[in-house]
Amino acid sequence: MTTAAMPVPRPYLDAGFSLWSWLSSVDHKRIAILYAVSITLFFFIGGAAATVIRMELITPAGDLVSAETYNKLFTMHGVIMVWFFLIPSIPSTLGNFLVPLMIGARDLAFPRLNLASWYLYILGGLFTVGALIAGGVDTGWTFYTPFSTMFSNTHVIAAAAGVFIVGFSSILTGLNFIVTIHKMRAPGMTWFRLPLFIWSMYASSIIFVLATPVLAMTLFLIAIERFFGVGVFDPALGGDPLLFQHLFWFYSHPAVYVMILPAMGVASEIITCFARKAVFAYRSMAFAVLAIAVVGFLVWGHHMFVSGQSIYAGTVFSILTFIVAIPSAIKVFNWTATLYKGRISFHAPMLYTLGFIGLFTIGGMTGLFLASLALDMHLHDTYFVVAHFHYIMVGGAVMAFLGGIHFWWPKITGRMYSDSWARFAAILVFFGFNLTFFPQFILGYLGMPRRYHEYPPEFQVLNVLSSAGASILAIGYLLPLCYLFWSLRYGARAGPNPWRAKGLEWQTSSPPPTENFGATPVVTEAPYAYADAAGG
Amino acid sequence: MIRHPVAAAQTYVLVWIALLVLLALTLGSAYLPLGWLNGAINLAIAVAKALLVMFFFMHLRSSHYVLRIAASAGFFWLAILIGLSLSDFLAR
Amino acid sequence: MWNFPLFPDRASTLASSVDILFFTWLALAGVVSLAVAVLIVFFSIKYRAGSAASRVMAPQRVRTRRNHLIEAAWIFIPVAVFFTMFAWAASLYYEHSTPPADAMNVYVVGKQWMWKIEHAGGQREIDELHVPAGRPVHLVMTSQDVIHDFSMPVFRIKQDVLPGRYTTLWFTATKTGDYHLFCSQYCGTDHARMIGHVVIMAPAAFEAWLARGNAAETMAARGAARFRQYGCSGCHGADASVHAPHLEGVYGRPVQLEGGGSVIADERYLHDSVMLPRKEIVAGYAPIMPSFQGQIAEEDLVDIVEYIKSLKSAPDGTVR
Amino acid sequence: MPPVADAVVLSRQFDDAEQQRSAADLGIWIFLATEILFFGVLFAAYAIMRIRYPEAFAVASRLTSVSLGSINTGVLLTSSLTMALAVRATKLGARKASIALLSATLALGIVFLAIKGTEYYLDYRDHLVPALNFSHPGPQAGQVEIFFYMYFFMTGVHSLHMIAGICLVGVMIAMAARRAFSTAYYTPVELSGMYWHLVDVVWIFLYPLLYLVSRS
Repeated sequence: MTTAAMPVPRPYLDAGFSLWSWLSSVDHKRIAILYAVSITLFFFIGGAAATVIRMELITPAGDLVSAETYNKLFTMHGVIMVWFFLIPSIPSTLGNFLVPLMIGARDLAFPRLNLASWYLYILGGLFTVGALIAGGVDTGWTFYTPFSTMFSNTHVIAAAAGVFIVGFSSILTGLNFIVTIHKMRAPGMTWFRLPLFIWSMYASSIIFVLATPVLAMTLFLIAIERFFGVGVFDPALGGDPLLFQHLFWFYSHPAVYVMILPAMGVASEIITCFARKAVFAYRSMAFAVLAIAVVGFLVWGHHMFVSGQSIYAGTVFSILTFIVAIPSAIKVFNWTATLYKGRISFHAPMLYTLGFIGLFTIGGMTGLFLASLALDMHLHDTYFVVAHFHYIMVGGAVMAFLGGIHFWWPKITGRMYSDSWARFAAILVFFGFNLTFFPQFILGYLGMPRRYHEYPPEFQVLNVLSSAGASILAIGYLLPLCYLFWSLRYGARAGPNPWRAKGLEWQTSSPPPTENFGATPVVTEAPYAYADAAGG
Repeated sequence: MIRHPVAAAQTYVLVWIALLVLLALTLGSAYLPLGWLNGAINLAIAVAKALLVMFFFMHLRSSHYVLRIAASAGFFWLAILIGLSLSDFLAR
Repeated sequence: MWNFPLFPDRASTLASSVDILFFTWLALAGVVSLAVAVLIVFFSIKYRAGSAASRVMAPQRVRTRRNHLIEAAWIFIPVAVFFTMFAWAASLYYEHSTPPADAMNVYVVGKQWMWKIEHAGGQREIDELHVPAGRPVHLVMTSQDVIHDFSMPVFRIKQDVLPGRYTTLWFTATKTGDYHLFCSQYCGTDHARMIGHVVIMAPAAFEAWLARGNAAETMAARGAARFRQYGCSGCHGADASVHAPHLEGVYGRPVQLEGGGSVIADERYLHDSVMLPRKEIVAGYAPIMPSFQGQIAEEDLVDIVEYIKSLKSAPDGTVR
Repeated sequence: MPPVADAVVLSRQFDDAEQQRSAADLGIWIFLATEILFFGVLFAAYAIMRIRYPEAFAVASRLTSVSLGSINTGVLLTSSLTMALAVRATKLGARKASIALLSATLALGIVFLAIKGTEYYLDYRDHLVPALNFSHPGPQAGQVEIFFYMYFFMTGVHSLHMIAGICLVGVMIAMAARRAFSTAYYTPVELSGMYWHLVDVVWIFLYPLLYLVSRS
């Protein structure tokens, strides 16, 4: 498939050891590490907020923190998890690391822009953390008007500025990926030889560049309206709060697909590797991610069925939402079919991925409950919605992110971690997750609204179950931190291809040299040419 | 080396003249009492001017189709934003 | 502690329809999820590395006819199911968007952080909604400040309550009792305390409740006073010299608009005509009415709307 | 074409100059697509508000200075011409012509901003600046204020883009003066030109929407 490995060149990790050698590096692999460290930090800040929220909800009375604090906690949990962890998670770490490696390029098309993206991310993070330290924000991550413009007394503008800035980080990353995938593919790497992970990065990048500017300008409008007291979102000024919701969800619904599409890409890579068999129906998998990215732009109004939106618009958005579910369903069926007649082994990445499929299926199916107009009248803004999107974002995106980290960890660091600990963590996360969020479906159907600091006492048992699950989940998330760090020093040397996987990234040394490949690889075959399974 | 042929200077000047003519047309037509047609004419002329700028000054005329797709994507998605939002505001 | 609910009470005609829809989805989702889970487990065991199961004829990248059929099946079967479910849910939703003509009106004004409710007879309550069983109730709702949401899980309905606009809900209660009322749209510090009760009473008990209520005067009577207080009567009154539309009997009738078209003069129209008088101008009248946005409290405006509704048309049945 | 004697600055990630240049072309178009959606939010908000308050928008639009707005449109269209010619001159290696044309573009850009500033001053004098000194007689004041809010927001964001464009052109002049470009390497000028033209395209739509709503 490619030229034979050269004498092992110097790994990218050894290209410099000073802090500055990292902060000034334009190597996509080092920037990926910068992102990995920063998003992990933000994940644990957001997780800390979630911990306090779940502790508060153990009792029906609002006795642990005040209502103001609680509102600020769920706002910071949402803002940080959405913009500073989930959206950048897979694209900025695994994507940054793997896109050039998988297509056989030396780097992204615009390496300095890539570094600038990271600095923008950090700058946005500083604004947001600054808003947190200065006293917090209590609007919810959705910044609904006129509450955010006229009624909240918290640091809305600073938080909005942070999100505005981090938006440009996303835009530049997406731009970089699109150009790289178009222009930097190795000879022979045709569009239909691209790994599905690359397809998912491409689809996510489309969303990054076309949706994020809308959010940026909308937040700008919020800031101006709040600061000057004139605007188009406040009915008291003659504006319309639903206009804000349209603009916000035009971005924020596709943003959900930015979280799940990369996860689908990761799952496809891992399943095919550990089933030792090509992905079932490769082309329809590739078209499915593109279809999700495009149709995903047409469904935002399903967040507004009970908002006072016209019922006709609601109908249109409802049917479009059913349509966007079809490519997702196809992907689930195709993953399952990929297992058929494979030679399946169950290393930690595979366990995470199988968990991902299950949880994503539940998350996706419950999304259809919510897309049904009459049912959404009951379920909207209840814990059913909270459970649904956590199944997608945490059960889906975070499971796949962890699976991907475990899968490519030997490539990124050159070391193997303890597979038994990792499998234990995967199982722990799966059970902890379900215990946390499944009771919330029931709470939602019972009618418990989201963002409630206190609640009627008959909901307590289910909330206690959920909080208990959250503590298991927390351990499940802390474990990988321990054994992965441990592996950096004590792990066995991985070698170039510990999983005997296909794909260009496995053909170079682990960790790869700064230039990725000794010589530009030439691709001559379709992806996932796993030969083991065929022929019995 | 240069893939894009360099257009003649006259082409640019002609396009510029066309743009100024369209500007005069849109300004003039705005003073005719045509009702809703005024707005439609204004928008049509604006689209024509934008196409002239993009096809000639920005070389879309001789660009690879991928660039044309990228250029139209922005407008297409803007149409989605405005169109589907109006499906609410006009039907309320 | 252990007799906690797993399923909500049901107290309206709509609630059972929504529950049937929910259980249908639950069955569909259960079948699909279970099928995926069973297949994954089955394949995982049968085709684990090192197992002796045959791998002959594995669909290995060869784009066979059989694969196409399988793919087509799992595209078109979900499509058919989805469209059916969409149509079912949408028709239920439409049914729910059109209140019956004989519904009794109750007005709801949300403000941080309480619900103010006013009955046509003038009875006011806070964070409680008393309704009779067996009679359609039409809620006309608006907010004094931010967006709230009037949520009654027992009826399986909710609706955002917007400032500057009326939104509506309707239901027919079927079972007496005391149920939750929530604000479902995050509205600030005490969002979680913007809760209350929906009290469903037998019709006779409800009449008794109305009778011993705190109503000094009906909403219409209160509205008549407001009508004068805000100066509306100066132009719209019977002996006004200004050329303004007369309001007797206007409610529920179509109004011809300037520039063509007509609109039914419902609560929304009356509200918007006060707040945004230039939005829909009655044909033949100059657009000279000032906006009362920010001048008039929503609580007062619902009284005025109810007063206008109470104005009967002239004896010849026409709108003057 | 003269033979390519000048060295192309080839970044390490690219195989050849052609790949580098086509990557830049695609990159700038994607960036411009994001700019279209960035402004697009304002166009969407404008459309919805105009449908909601047609009379107020007509009244308010008549309060803008149509003469200054039209002149400014002409200025900006002309600056696009000089920019396009500047890119052409750079591609042909005509350094002096390119510097002259870039300078003309820069000057026209500054003229545009000066005229825009004059308009802002006139608006201020006429008490048309929302949040600062807005006052309008009659019952439609609030809705007229919404128009002027959109007017200042849209032209303001556009002017910020003009300022960025002027800075870019200034850098291009300096680079050209340092002989940074050649017939083989002119990507920075080309990209600055693309940006300039897009800012022009945005104005082409702003002009009728803000100045010509109801002149008849």
